[in-house]
Amino acid sequence: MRQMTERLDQQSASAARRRGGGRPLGTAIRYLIFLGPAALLYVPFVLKPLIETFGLSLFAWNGVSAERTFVGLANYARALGDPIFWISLRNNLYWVVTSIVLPMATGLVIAVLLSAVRRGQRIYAGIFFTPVVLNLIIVGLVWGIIYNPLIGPLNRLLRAVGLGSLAIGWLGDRYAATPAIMVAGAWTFFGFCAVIFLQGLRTLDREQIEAATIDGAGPFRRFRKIIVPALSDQVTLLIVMSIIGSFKVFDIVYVMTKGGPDHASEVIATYMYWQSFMNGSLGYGAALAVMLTAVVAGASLAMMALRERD
Amino acid sequence: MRRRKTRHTLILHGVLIASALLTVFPLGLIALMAFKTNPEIFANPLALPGAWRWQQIGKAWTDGHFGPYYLNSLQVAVPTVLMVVIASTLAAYGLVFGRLPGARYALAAILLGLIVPLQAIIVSLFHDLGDMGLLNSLWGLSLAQAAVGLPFGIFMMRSFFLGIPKDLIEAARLDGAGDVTVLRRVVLPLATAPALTLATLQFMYSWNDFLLPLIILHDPSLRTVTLGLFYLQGGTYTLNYTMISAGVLITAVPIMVVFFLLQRQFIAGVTAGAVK
Amino acid sequence: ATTVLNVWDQFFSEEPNKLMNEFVAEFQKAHPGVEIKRNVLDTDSIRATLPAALTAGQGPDLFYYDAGPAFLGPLVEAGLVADLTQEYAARGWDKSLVDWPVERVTYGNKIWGVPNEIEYTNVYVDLAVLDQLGMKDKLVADKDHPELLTLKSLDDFKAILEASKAKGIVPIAFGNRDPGRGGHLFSYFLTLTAGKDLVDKILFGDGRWDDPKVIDAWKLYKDYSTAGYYPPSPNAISYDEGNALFFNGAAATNITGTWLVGDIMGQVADPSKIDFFLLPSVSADLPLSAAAGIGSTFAVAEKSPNKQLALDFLDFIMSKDAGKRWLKEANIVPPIKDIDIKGLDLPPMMQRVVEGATLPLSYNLDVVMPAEWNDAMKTGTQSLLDGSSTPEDVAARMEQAWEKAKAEGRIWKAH
Amino acid sequence: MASVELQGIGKRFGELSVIADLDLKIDEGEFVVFVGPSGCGKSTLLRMIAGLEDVSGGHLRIGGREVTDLDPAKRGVAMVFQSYALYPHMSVRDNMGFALSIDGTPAGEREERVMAAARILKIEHLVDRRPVHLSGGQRQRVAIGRAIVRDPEVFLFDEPLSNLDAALRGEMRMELARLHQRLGATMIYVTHDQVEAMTLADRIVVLDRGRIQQVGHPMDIYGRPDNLFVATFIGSPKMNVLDVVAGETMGGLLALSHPDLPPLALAVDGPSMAQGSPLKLGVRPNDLRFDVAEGGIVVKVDFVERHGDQTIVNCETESGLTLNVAIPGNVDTAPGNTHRLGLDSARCHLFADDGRLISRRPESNPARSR
Amino acid sequence: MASVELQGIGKRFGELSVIADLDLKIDEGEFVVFVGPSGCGKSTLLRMIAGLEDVSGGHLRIGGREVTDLDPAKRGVAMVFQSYALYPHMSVRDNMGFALSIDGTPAGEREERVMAAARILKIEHLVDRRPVHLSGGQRQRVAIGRAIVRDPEVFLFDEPLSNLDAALRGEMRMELARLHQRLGATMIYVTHDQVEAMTLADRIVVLDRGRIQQVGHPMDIYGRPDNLFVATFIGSPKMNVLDVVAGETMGGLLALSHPDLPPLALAVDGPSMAQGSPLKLGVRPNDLRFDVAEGGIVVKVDFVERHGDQTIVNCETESGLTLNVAIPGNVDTAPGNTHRLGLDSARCHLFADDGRLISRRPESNPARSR
Ligand SMILES: Nc1ncnc2c1ncn2[C@@H]1O[C@H](COP(=O)(O)OP(=O)(O)OP(=O)(O)O)[C@@H](O)[C@H]1O
Ligand SMILES: Nc1ncnc2c1ncn2[C@@H]1O[C@H](COP(=O)(O)OP(=O)(O)OP(=O)(O)O)[C@@H](O)[C@H]1O
Ligand SMILES: [Mg+2]
Ligand SMILES: [Mg+2]
Repeated sequence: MRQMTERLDQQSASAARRRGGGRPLGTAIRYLIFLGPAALLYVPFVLKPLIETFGLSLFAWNGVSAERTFVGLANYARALGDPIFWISLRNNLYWVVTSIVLPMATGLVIAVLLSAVRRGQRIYAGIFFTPVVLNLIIVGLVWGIIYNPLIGPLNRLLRAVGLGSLAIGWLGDRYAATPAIMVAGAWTFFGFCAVIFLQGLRTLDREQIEAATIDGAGPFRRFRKIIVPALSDQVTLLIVMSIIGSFKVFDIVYVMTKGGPDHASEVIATYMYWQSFMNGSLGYGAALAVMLTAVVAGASLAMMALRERD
Repeated sequence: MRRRKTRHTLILHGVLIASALLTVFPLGLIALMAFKTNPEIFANPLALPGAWRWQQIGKAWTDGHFGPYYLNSLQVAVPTVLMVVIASTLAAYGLVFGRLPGARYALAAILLGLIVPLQAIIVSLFHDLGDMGLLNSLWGLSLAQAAVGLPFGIFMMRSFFLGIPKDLIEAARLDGAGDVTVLRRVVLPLATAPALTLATLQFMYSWNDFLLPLIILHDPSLRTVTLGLFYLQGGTYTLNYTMISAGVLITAVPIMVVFFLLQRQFIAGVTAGAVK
Repeated sequence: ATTVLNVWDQFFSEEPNKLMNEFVAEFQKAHPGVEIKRNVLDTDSIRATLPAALTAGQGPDLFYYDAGPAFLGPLVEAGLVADLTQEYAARGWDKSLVDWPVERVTYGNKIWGVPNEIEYTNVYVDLAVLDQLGMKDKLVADKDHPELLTLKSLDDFKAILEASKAKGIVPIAFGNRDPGRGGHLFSYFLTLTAGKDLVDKILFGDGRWDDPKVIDAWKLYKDYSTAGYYPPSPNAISYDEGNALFFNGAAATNITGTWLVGDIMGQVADPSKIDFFLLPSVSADLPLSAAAGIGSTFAVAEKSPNKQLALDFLDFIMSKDAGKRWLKEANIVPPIKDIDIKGLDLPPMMQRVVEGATLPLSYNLDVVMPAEWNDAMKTGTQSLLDGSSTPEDVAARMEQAWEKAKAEGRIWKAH
Repeated sequence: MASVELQGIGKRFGELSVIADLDLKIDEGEFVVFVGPSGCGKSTLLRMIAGLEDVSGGHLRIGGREVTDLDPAKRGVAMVFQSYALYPHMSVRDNMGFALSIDGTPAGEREERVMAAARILKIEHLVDRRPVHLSGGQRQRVAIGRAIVRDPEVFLFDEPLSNLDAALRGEMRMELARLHQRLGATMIYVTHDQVEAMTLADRIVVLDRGRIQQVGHPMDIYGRPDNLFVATFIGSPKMNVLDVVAGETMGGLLALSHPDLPPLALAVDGPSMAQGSPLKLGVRPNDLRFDVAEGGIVVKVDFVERHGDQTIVNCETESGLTLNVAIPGNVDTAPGNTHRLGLDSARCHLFADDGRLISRRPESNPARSR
Repeated sequence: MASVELQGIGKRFGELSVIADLDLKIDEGEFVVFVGPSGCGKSTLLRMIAGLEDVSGGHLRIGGREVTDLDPAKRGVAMVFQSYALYPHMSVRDNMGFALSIDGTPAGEREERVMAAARILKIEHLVDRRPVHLSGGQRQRVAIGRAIVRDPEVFLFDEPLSNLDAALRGEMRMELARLHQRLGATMIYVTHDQVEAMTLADRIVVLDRGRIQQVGHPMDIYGRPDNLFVATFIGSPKMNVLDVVAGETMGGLLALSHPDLPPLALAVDGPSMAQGSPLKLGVRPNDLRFDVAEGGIVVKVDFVERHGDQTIVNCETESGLTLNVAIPGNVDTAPGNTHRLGLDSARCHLFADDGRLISRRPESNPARSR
């Protein structure tokens, strides 16, 4: 192919003069036309900063002073000995697990229910999808109110049903804060999962379900043994998205707890932000950023590799 | 048998309606609060407002400067959407049909962008924007947002293009179509649905974006709606639930309207682009 | 051609914001061809953006930023802030401004900023609630400062808190989701247990943060929690929500700072029922005091092409006349000497604030301390509340952070 | 093994009546094939028997037991789907054992029965693979194996071979026939492939628009179609149909006239025909003799299709009527050549204008064998 | 109309050599069909001619002009794809006119040529529809129309009918043949359907693993296969193959022995055979005579497939050898019956152990026509 395109390049100059439509473009020109605009955006605004971030991670720098001290991998070593880094990483892992389980399970159930109704499917889907389109500030505010220990409906409800002992200060409790944020996070993601699953269910081979019916499988078993496995494409997609999203999670934590109390709900992105902007340790923040990127890349690649293998 | 089916349907709808209510409950709560007074909220956040105080929305609108902020948001979102849709489509076409040697590496570089957290590059990005004189400008914000949104756009359009049969492109080649013609007359007409979805998604992202505007825009007259909402809540030392709730409504309603209008294509596109 | 002067400040509350706008308008009128562009940011946002903006050469000419070694300090060291020492003499600020606030913006014998606001911690009290509790008579005038209210002893405070707790009213409206707020309480309690001298000794001498008196301050903070004087789960309540409790009559007292006066005037339905007092120290030999600071300071960018213009503007808003307006219109006490408040018709609470500013005030610590110390203190305020740390732990962590910062030279050295 | 009895079965989808009042009795161990054009209701009928579609009216009995409202799993039927409907995430072994694992058959017995079925189908070596790793024919075998394992009383097949290529289809066809011989189970089979219908069925049920057109032994259906629909639907190439006009009836012989045909008289049964009434004369391409010495129909070759083992000659009469002739082996001709086609009255089928067969007197009936 | 010449054509995909050093000359106006098992390289070859795949070695000439490195659009070829590859967003008219609109043909002329092609294919009434609103057969016609409009010198077809059902496939097959007669263009056609190959081709090219096995007229390929691969690949049901052992050669007659066969001697050509060397004897199912009175091969019927117009009897010899016999019409037999099969030595094919045809003396060659 390469050989051919090169030959075409030589011809294209004269061909270009002759007619408009059908001339093949040279490789360089094709690169320019197709990837040029993307590169114009991507290289200066994503790739270059990314490389600079890596460079930055090798320095100690407070973000303002003129000179930066080269420290090699010291920032990385520092992370390994930093308990908050480990708390953050652990929280990220919680996020990975929870956001795979919670919104996906809810979304799957909803999708299965939706696929069974004839009328109003789109309206329901629209409603379940609404939280997906809201920005995280709104989500933070709305759930801040729900979790509010003073006026929040959650604690009111708990007290009303006699579970007053469970009415805690959700976002201020070092154990409850992260789960509480995750529930809010799930609220913004389950609708997406539901829609993806619903689409998968639509293309599901109806005969497979019927075969299982004849084989004697009841609704529950059909769901567990046939439907869920049949959605494996959707499941892997959502898992990859959840993994990436869970490691990158920032806004929702930032607007709900800023990583508190006592760094208990910190995730790497918020901790990195805090180190870079509030604590003036930009080199360290950059090292955290690089490590985060590496972890996300590793996890996604592993997941995709698993998917390929199957 | 027939009767059993009707009962099934009823239960099904019951469950779905309950879940739907639960889903919108938080938003409903906020909507109610926008009409209440602060003491009413403290008394019982769940109760209906004593009166429907529409003027509170108006006050939030003017005090929060949402008028100009809407314009700013549009001024950012529209170019962002255009840039992302155009650049993603071209790039995805190039990657799938462009016979580009080494396209694998370009793709890998783009996928990297998909997994890099924005926070990871924001410090360097900020300095680079400064060097280019793009700080404190809506254009700068547009460019940054477009660049950040681009990897997903390329990924999504690429997934779609991968689903276009190769035969179709080859038929066009045999018909004498060059790259530009194939793109313009064969691929693009087919790509309108995913492109529309991408546009919607990108619009939402741009409209809802918080971190980039926060960092890039310094002049208050340049604030976007989301930033406006943030300053409405974070800007005072006292919590005015009424104002904030009204602000939430003001910010959320348009995006929800856009979503509901485009829902059909949008959801179809989300799934088409995603599962590949 | 117009000269644009970019100003970044943090006056987002309604009244100060309005006043700033008035100043801007008036200044522009007096200086044709000058346009002042304000950028009003909240604290976190300005911390996130200003340093980078200044380094990138995209920053403001004049900015209002936290004074303190963690904030203004690095900017000074990086040469991004203009040295104003000469200007103090030239413009007479050395005479017209109160000394201790200026000291807070002094690094290495050079002055880098112009403080704008004196703030200190105090206890707001809902008189209506106090009346209801039958505790109004606990408030007494201070013997040296008859204009100021205080209590006979901390036990009286406890009595008030107990009484309100018994009535089901929140004794102290306190939200510590933003942990800096607990830091204010700590700074205040430290003033009560240790006094300014000990703090000075730690900051500038050989004192230590694990001093028993520091631990006592933490114990006080913790005791109030154990006794149930704070609302349930303060870590879950934002500062704003805590204030809202107090504003809406759901709490008896609110320990915070004078910066809240403006909001009280604006938000509380009947502001006249709110008053404030200062807590007595634990031992009688310590004077009546509070933890004070200047919050943020104005500073001029070294790279600004319009330094003099910026200073002219500062001169304009720091004049005695302007000072009166800060007081009257924005409920802010400027560090300007000898403002004649008679005839200003200030509300009684504001008059007390001005009076209190003349006390021998101690430090509101978070703004004068390095970042890691702040982190140790702030996380300490949260972990003490949920019992995961003891006062001793927190004190030890603060000392550790302090020693590290000291070794790296990242502490405030005025002289 | 069980009989299947349909009595007055009807099916409506909303307003649309797809099947109306259909009666059919299938004996124990019989292999019955439903054929008919697309959309005629074959699948619907099969799915009603399986219980996947509820009946709108009538009664359904399997092995004498009323099953009209019974759960699909309890009817003792197994179904093989066109798409195979294998569970993609399970191994072949698990696919085949799924039904048993549901009804709680112990693992040991399950394994035994699965392997027994695998042996019958010669797929023992494949049991640990996933369906994606199987070829089309192997998948088909697994699908059948899944049915066998359940040891059902009735097997249902919905176009089970239509996704396979021609060669494999032929092979699987033979295997299915052997399987039926071996298991002796009742089998109901839907197809639109005639060869399958002809070669597999004990009886063929020809359906059109939800109605049974004819039920019978394949060779009877082929040789004695009850009406024009069945006549033209079964047989490939299609039966040639000529519009003829009834002449006089003399001595049981009805004279028929057609411009291109030499005079022709058929021995018909039943009431005599009104003279001049239009009739349809059907004759299969392989029942026309090619190149008769004299008489016959004079045609010009339009087109020749040589299949190697037989040759289809597409000819045209002078009046423009198209006739297909099928001749075994290879034939020396080319487009444009002229030939005479011989018409054997014994091999002709006569239909009334509305398509009903006009029955012929036995002696002159098209023979079932040559 | 143009000739197509392949000279030393090779194709590698990375390490994998798919086609090696292939020579073929296709004359102007010829209809050539490539057949062969899946994966043998048919599509690759076609796509190389089209220019969609570049050749790894060799030369390609169309109409005498070297096109090896020429742009697909400039080769004067048009291709019809298996998937039709219609532009879904264009009307039939625009689909067909797309190539013309690209090369700048004026709208008037474009419309004329599109409508002319539509008339040829009888789809004039469909020109304003979108492809989704067409049936499979109609889509196929549009795809062909799109090729016709371009008035190419060479038509290329890659399994164009494989997505259609059997009946439609037959119909389209006939239409393609007519089209070829009418346009007289060179056509190269890929299929794995034998009937298509046999009925359409002027010459068939049989490919296996990237090599040409035989090129020739369909009836020659059927009647005189060059090797065992071609012999068994072409013809359905498959040719029966028996392992025989060479005996003495006497007077040009080679004796062959097989336990189940009566003594047999074939007139062979060329050098004499080593006695005892293993050979393959091929005989087509329809070349075996059923029920000869005496002699012949004694077989027991295993299985009978009745297709109506012919009957395939699957039999077994005593030694367990399976033989298929195809008999026109219907035959009276049933599994278990015993018959004698007649073997006509003139209709036998003899192959060496490696599959090469052992040529026979002309007089005894299997005849091209009966
Ligand atoms: N769920 C349904 N709702 C409405 N109509 C239906 C439904 N299922 C089938 N039909 C209609 O019933 C008729 C018979 O359908 P069925 O699937 O039984 O045909 P078929 O004979 O199997 O055809 P094919 O050979 O194409 O599979 C068709 O007209 C079809 O459109
Ligand atoms: N792009 C490619 N890369 C690598 N191998 C290929 C490619 N295209 C085809 N092949 C291989 O080349 C061989 C010939 O493929 P080709 O498509 O020509 O077969 P075919 O004869 O058309 O088969 P079929 O009848 O299945 O269409 C196959 O083994 C195939 O796997
Ligand atoms: Mg069907
Ligand atoms: Mg192919």
